[in-house]
Amino acid sequence: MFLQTLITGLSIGGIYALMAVGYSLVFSILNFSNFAHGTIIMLGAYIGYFLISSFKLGFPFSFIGAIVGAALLALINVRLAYSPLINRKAPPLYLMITAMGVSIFLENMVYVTVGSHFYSFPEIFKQSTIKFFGSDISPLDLFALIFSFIAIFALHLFLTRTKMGTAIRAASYDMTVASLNGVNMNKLIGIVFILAGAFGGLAGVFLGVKYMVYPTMGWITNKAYIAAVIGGLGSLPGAVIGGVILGVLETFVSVYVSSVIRDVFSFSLVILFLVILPAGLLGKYLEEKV
Amino acid sequence: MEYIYGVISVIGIEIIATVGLSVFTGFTGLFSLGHAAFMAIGAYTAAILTYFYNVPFILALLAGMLMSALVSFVIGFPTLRAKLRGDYFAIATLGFGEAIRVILENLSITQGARGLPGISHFTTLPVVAIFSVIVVWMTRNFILSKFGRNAIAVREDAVAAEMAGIDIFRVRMLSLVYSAACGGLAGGLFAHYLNFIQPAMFTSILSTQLTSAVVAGGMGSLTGPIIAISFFIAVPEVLRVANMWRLVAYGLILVLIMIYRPSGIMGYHELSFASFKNLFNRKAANQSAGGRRM
Amino acid sequence: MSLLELKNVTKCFGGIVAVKDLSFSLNDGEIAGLIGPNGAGKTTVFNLITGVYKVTEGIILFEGKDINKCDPVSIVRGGIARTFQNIRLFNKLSVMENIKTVLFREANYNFAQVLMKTPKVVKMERHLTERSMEYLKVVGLEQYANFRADSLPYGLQRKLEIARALALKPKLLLLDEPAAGMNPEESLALVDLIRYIKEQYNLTIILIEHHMDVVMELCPRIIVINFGELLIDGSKEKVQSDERVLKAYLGEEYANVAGN
Amino acid sequence: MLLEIKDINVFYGKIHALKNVSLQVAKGEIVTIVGANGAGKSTLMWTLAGVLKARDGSIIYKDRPLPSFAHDVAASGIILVPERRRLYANLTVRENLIMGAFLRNDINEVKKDLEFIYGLFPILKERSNQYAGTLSGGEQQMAAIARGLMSRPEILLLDEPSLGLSPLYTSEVFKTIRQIRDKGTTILLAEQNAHKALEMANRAYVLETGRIVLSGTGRELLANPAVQEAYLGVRHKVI
Amino acid sequence: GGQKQTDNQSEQQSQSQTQSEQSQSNDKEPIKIGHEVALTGDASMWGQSEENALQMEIEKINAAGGVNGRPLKLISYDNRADSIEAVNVAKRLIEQDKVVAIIGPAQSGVANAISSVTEEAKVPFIATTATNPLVTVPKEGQLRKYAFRTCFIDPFQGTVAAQFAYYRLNAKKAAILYDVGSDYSAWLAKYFEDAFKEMKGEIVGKEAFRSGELDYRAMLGKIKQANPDVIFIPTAQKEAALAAKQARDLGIKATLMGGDNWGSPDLITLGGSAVEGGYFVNLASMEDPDIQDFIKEYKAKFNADPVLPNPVMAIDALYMLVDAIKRAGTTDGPALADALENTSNLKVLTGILTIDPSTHNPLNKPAIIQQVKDGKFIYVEKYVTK
Ligand SMILES: Nc1ncnc2c1ncn2[C@@H]1O[C@H](COP(=O)(O)OP(=O)(O)OP(=O)(O)O)[C@@H](O)[C@H]1O
Ligand SMILES: Nc1ncnc2c1ncn2[C@@H]1O[C@H](COP(=O)(O)OP(=O)(O)OP(=O)(O)O)[C@@H](O)[C@H]1O
Ligand SMILES: [Mg+2]
Ligand SMILES: [Mg+2]
Repeated sequence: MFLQTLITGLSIGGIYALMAVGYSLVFSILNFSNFAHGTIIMLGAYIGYFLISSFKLGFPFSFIGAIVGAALLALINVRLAYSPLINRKAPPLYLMITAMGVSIFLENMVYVTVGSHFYSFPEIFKQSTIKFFGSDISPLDLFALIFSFIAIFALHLFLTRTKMGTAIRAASYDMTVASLNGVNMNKLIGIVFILAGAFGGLAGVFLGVKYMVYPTMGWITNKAYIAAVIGGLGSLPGAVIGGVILGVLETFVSVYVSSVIRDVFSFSLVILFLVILPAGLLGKYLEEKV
Repeated sequence: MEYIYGVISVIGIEIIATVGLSVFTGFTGLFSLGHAAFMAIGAYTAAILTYFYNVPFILALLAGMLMSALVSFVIGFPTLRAKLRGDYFAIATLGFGEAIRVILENLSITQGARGLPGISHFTTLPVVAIFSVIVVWMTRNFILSKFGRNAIAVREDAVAAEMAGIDIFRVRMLSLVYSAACGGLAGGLFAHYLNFIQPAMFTSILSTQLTSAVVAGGMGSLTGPIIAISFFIAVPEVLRVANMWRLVAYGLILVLIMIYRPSGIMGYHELSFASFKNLFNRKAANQSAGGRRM
Repeated sequence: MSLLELKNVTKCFGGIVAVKDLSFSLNDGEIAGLIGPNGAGKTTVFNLITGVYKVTEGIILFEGKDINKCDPVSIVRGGIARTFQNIRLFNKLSVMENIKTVLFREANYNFAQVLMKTPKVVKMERHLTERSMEYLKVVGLEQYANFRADSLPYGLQRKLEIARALALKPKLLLLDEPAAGMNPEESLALVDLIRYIKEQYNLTIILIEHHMDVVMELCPRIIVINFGELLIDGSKEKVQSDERVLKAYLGEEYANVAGN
Repeated sequence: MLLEIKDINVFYGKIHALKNVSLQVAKGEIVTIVGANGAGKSTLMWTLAGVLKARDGSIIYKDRPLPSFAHDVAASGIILVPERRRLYANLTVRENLIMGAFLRNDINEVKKDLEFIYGLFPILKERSNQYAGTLSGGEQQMAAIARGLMSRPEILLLDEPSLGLSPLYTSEVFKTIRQIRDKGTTILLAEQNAHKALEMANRAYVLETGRIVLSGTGRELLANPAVQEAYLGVRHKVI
Repeated sequence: GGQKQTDNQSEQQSQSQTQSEQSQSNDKEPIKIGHEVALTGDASMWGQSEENALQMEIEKINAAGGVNGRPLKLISYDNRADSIEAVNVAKRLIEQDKVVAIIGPAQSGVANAISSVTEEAKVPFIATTATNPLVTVPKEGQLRKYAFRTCFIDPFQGTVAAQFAYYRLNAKKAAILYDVGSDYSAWLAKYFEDAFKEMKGEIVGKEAFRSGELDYRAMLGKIKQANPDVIFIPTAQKEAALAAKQARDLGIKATLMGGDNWGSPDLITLGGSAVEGGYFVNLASMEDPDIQDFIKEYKAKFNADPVLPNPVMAIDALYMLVDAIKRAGTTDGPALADALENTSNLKVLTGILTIDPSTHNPLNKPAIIQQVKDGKFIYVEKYVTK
């Protein structure tokens, strides 16, 4: 029972982590919570679904298609909706509200154009389970978990080991000065959004396969946002740890306390957590020197 | 006509909530994603009192305000004490809002997720009008007093404010309590306008709408958020025939406001007689122009 | 009796010892310069006195009272005000409102009265406006009263910061590089201002400054610190001719100038 | 002329900050701008760095108009060390310096320059893994200058480089400025420490409320009584 | 998209009205009937089908001369199956459009919500698939005068499901997974539990999740531990499909059962092989001989199958309303409600309708048991409780 709960928690947490990465990436450069990320995830899932079911592209290609498509959408999103604000040096809060507008807009666009039907990916792995010390784990979960962690790790290396990574962190503090150092902000922001979008697409497909595809599926990304905060906004390893912690915590609460008050419980814990660790687990709380 | 009165009533009610929130978000600079919870608490408290206990409407409304104000300590005390930074505070309020909703879904007095139907219709247009005028007026008084200036000082530079002897925690707490009370009042009015409430009405979507109105209206303006929330409610109603498209339009409008009015509809200004005069007064306009120094 | 007394104060940040076993005391009505090389710990001393940082070791007495345990707010209210090395104004408030804000303790109306906008509130507000204007006049900013604070040029922002500190009615005023960014001419005008407010408001002042002409003009007594430690504490003549100060802080060039 | 500015006007909203400003910078020169608070020195600097835009007039750099994006300006060799430091407070000192070299790909040379900087400001070496935001004011100023040097500019725009520096370091910094000029870097300097700045200037301008009111060689301006009175604090000394 | 379609629909409708304007009865003021329907959102599939069916039926009635010599006019607004939206819609229908009665809504929670408005305005509504008893009887001994419905109620449905599980499937241990955020789900779960216990069956697990949640593995893990014979999942099809998939992922082999909300093709497309073999209780079935004509007609007109059961329930409601208007001879609310209350032995689409005056619920509505087999719903039996 304990092991099964842990496995379930891990696989839920893995998905949270994957979604949280997108939030953290954007936060790491623009210091705002990109609430449109959930919508990009949703659109990624739709792209993947239509590629596999209407265009019969097969899973690997649909998978890549969803990632590319979501990355492009994220790029369009930033170019059309955020760039004007960024160029005007609007405070992050404004970007956050714009992001909410974008997400309301896109989500309802989907309602109007595609409709509110739920779609489900064709079964890639037939319903079957892998036994693991007497507990069951589905092959899909295993695949998603491993794949996500590899992808996140690669991204982490990119951000910490390259000049680009430093530039992203620098720009998050002061874009004007970053451009004085020769950083092309538009390009940099574009790259960040493409990466975030790609991860969104990845998360979207996994979510779609695991659950289903429908216009409001982006809402569960609230949980991912919470995960990102627990881990420390702007920190990738933090996002992963936050996702896993939240997933496992929630599962344990459901099993050992009550599934109905699970959210109250998790949310209270999150608040408690933040009160104790105000910057999340790995976030840097930069006390301004006076 | 009655229908239009209805829409106006809703606008009036939401103005109360928005103006309250603008004290907290616009003037004190903290971001809340859980303000719907305060509306919910006010709504349930007032509705339960009139529905089960036949408490007079006005008393029930006051009780709703009081309850919201009290509950705001639960979230405010630990988080504001810990001086959580913007986004982290927002996430705490998001969690708080959800938690309140789950609790309402699981209490028996609230009749769970089903909600409370059959609440009396006490909230008429004149009632709304009177309350919203009073609240706007009081909020304006608040903002223009030392309490308001302290709030803005904390928003602008918390460290400097502290070094000026301003107790940051108290200032933030006062704003939170005030905005929670406004939310509670709005909730109570809403319950007695719609005659029906259920937890699902008070989701983070509603919180988002309130916050969007404050930001889109202009952080640091009262009239701006009032215009914005009226717009947000009226536009979908006008577009109701166009159905799903109205939400598309709402999202688009929100984005366009943010793009074309980067500091909100009113920015840091107020729409008032004085500001009309300012239009003709070059100097005054110059003084407030310009952003951050490089 | 001394107004302020630091006894064996040490402050560490992780491995860095920013202030080390520092002791000095200041009498009522004194004006002292606090100088030292960059990174010597001067600003840190201010941060310790105002409660921004807590001392690692040692005690700080203000009017004989230990203020180590106090939070910044009560320290300010107790009578210590400061300006910042990096200007920190309430940017989106007007110049006038910047002052009005910190005068809040003079407005003895309560919240209920505010909501009802009683005549008392109106009267108090008018009073505050007048009071703020007085402070603005002291620093010569009255014609900028309605400008947004962040649209003022750097030098005027400094003056506004001083006015705001004054409005806190301190006994002890801590000025962190008030002349930074001013040319010699402006610095000297600032000297006049500081002298004036000191007399007018009966202040005790500690001044951190790298502009030696300002320090020499204003401070009969100078405290020099280096690597967080007290190097010398004495009259300006003594300090000016001290070998160690010349070597660590002023440089040979200054030695020549001083020699001349 | 390496850089030629003709009749530019710069505005902040309705505030007219630079009025018909013209000036010239030749290769290998130190050009100094002096002016009171709010005269518009920083505005000029930000404009030359491509962050602020002149409403009219022209800026010709190497016979071409100045690129319109700040990052392109940086790439073309003009680097600004902004007033009041503007370090990346969330990066370490070392990372700040690396950011200075963002456009460079000659890794070995960058390493050499880093050592050179550490030699110049030993305290930065000590603090290399500390967050820049926690440095003392003067340390920050050093780091800001160092970051500018790391990009090996053709023209270095220095906006009040001595701000917050101890007298000792102030002379150090001025010495360094002369050194790098001697190595061929052109320097445009805005300084409150007018005496020193004019002393070493090949060419100098006086800016008053957005207008150039005087120009000449550094020596000429130093000798000018009006300049002495307004910017060198001579009046007080006499009394 | 869906909305376009309905817009065209009403355009066609108004065109056909203009055409017949000159002719006979239709020059009179039309009788306005409100329609509370989810045209978008999760329930839009049924909503749109319901809207189509009603428009089709009303055209027929109008072509035949209308009611009491007046044409009918259907005014539909989208309520997205959302309570607050539905209250707005009800207000708008009543206050602005002045409808005489409302058909719909389809969801119990929504019906409960609008009842405050309709009771006060004295305008009756006839819910279609709102099976919760509280819709018409909010408290013991209290009756909402203006609330009616054409479907059976949940205690009945829950009992059907429990008895079928116990007697036909031989289940002795049952577990329940339901949605606390949904009235429908919570009450159906309770009725099932009561009925199952009454037969000395054992409820070995009762777990809940909150509306909008997608992952039930934690609760299912707990259920798995208790090793039930059947798992009753009285939720909407989306959640049911997900729960089924996740149950199979966890290696749960128990038979799955559900209520009438399962009756959507989505259950199969979403649930895939996981829902195979599951049973559920339904209000109507495509195999029902009584409605074959309707299905044919609908198919001819809209080139698609109706999405049951909402269209047939709504048509039943329309017949019930028309009959009441005729009998009352007026469209005045209280009189209309009296007439509706006394509906008896009325021939409607799904059979013969009699309303119980003390509860406003139909009497003797049979339930249909269906099963998922080879990716299709098959008709198992028409079940009447023991
Ligand atoms: N962001 C801004 N918004 C509005 N006005 C500004 C802004 N920045 C500067 N100004 C105004 O432009 C004028 C020139 O300012 P600038 O900062 O260029 O002066 P400066 O010569 O660098 O002064 P200092 O010696 O104080 O640094 C001043 O009047 C200032 O008030
Ligand atoms: N929050 C902090 N964390 C780590 N180190 C710090 C912190 N604050 C100050 N320091 C270090 O302590 C030392 C003293 O800093 P301080 O700001 O007091 O210097 P200062 O004397 O004011 O110098 P300056 O004249 O350059 O402003 C510096 O070396 C600085 O890097
Ligand atoms: Mg300092
Ligand atoms: Mg300047």
